[in-house]
Amino acid sequence: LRLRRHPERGRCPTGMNWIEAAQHCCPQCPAGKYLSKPCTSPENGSECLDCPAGTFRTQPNTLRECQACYECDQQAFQSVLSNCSATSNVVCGCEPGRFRACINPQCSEFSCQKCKPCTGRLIQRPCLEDQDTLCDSNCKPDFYREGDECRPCHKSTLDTCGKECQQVCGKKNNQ
Amino acid sequence: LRLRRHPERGRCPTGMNWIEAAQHCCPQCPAGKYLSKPCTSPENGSECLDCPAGTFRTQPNTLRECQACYECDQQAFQSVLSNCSATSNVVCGCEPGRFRACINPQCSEFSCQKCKPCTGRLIQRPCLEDQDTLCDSNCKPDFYREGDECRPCHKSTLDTCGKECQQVCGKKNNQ
Amino acid sequence: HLPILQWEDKRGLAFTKNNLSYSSSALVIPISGDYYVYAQVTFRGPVESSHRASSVTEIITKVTDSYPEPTQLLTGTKTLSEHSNGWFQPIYLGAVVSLEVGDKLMVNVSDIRLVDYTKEHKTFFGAFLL
Amino acid sequence: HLPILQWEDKRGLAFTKNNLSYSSSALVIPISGDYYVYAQVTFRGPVESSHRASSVTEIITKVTDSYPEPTQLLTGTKTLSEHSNGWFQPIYLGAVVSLEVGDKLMVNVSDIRLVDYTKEHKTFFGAFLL
Amino acid sequence: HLPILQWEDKRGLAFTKNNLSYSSSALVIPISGDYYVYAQVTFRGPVESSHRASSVTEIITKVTDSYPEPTQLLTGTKTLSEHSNGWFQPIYLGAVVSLEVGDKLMVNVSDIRLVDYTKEHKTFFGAFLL
Repeated sequence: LRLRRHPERGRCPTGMNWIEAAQHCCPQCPAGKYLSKPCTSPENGSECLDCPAGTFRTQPNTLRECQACYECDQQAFQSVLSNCSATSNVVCGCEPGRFRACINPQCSEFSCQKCKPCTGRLIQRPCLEDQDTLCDSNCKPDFYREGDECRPCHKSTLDTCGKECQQVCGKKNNQ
Repeated sequence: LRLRRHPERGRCPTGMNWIEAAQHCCPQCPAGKYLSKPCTSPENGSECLDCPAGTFRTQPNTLRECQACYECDQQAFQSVLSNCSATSNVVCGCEPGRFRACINPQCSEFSCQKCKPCTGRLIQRPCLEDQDTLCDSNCKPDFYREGDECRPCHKSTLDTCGKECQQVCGKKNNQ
Repeated sequence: HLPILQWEDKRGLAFTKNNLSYSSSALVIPISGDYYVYAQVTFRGPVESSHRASSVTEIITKVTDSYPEPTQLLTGTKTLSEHSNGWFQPIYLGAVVSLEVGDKLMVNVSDIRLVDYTKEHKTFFGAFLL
Repeated sequence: HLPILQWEDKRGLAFTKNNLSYSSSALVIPISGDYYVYAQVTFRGPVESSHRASSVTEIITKVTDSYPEPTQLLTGTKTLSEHSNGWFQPIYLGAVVSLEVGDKLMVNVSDIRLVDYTKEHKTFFGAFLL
Repeated sequence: HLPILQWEDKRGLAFTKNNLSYSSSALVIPISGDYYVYAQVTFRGPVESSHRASSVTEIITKVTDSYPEPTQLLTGTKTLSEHSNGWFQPIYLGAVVSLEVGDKLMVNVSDIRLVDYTKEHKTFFGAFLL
């Protein structure tokens, strides 16, 4: 049996981390701070400083620096949902009228695409944060289909417009 | 007032550069040459050698080597407009019958595209160094339009060819 | 000249040591010698104001008192294929170059609006003495 | 978290020295200091089971006793243009990072099925102390 | 074997030192040890004579007296999407390899006509002892 004078690396009581340089465990600094000077011995405290502006730590730690905040991609129409604080990274969303189109499976990279306007159609489901508007498949009353677009009926063009338009817009007039 | 025995780094009279290794200013070597040995003191001259073949310097300098000449991209139909000299880099253009299609905004990277032949059309503006030929939108006399091409009229095929060709080519015969 | 990128040199993963210092967008060389210089720029688009970019370019340049013009040390140029929605394109460059004390190293890009500056581990720049 | 790549550390071109050791998918740092860390992953597809991958990502992460979450050190993200038949896409990352003894370095990827693990010279990972 | 690239070793940014020498297309290793070896090749096209290249490949190989065949140390392979007019594709490779005195390092490419040899800062090759 070999009495272990010091716990080996990594065997620290909860709330404490092994400090290699000091060869003993030290209390963790709380979230929002970083370890500026390790404790002189496990019994007394570690010297912790606040994360400088633009950096953060979400967890208790014995790290020598804080993580740099991400930035929202203004040029790609992202907006700040919540600012970076000492204990949390920035959270980015999309500007109004746009939704998040994920580029990677975890959606940590996304572009802000314009929501479909559904001109001439009823809106089945409005544009959500991460989903485009869902338009009704057929056209609203007084709109006729042309390709995959819905066009408003115009009295002036009634006689010259195509078959589809005649059918939809014409009927209304001679009732 | 502190008498400056040596000008600090970077404060050399015009025509001279600070030489860190020698800790004093030295005269610049003229364009087309490079500094092989710095002056022993600001008063006497620097030792300058000609840029070896295939290298150049366009400006007076105290650099220890000359810049390697670029090469024209023969395989991509570039041609040499002016050769590399001791004082100027090579200048590349396109072989006859081709024009410069820029790949980046500064056009330092470009590919040599074939000039449009404008078969069957009048040439509005000939092919320039950096612009394709501009063809007239309608066909020359004795040519009829098919899609966006102009085809010559042939007596032999006159009766079998399409409406457009009949119109253009037919008229000429029965006048 | 092409736009020059600015860098964070203190916060997060960034640091400078052995008096290799950073000032006004450039790494300043403290001692003459051979350095391994590297940089990665992640480009992303499309971005509204920018016309349809057909290529992106990253260049590591050297500015020195001994020559009035910057020298291009390393260049990465990539053409972009058509992308309706978002695209990403990282370019990494690295090589050994001989530098003199006082030389300044900078990173130029073809279009600064296409640079993804949002995360420090996607776009970075550094050098070390051999 | 993203899947972690496993590596061969003895056979072929692989080796570890100066007690930089490899265990359970991670390079373990023996002495605190500045390291040049690098990795290349060659991605390839399409692969049957994987849906139409629209992008690939490689991340070098650090795990440390001093923090409960991994830190992303270097990231390479590339969108893929439509490829009916086979495609290849290498991503190389490399930079200097300050590491403490005991820190663990790992490589994460967006989709492990898209990694070309067939040849040791196409996908590799390493670090050296400056 | 794939065509071998030839390199300029004296003029412009090129240099060799610590008797790491260059002869007949190869870097010759003067002392056994671990080297960080790197190379970037910028490919460009289309080029008339070449059929429609569907991919480009760069390989750093080692030739040694102790083995009759070259060993592939590092490989970068990239498929090309359709490009009517000009395209550019840089491939960077770099890693630590153990080399013996007398070993020769070379760079092979899939199609030498697609290599952009026009500017020294676009295509380069080097190594340094750790």
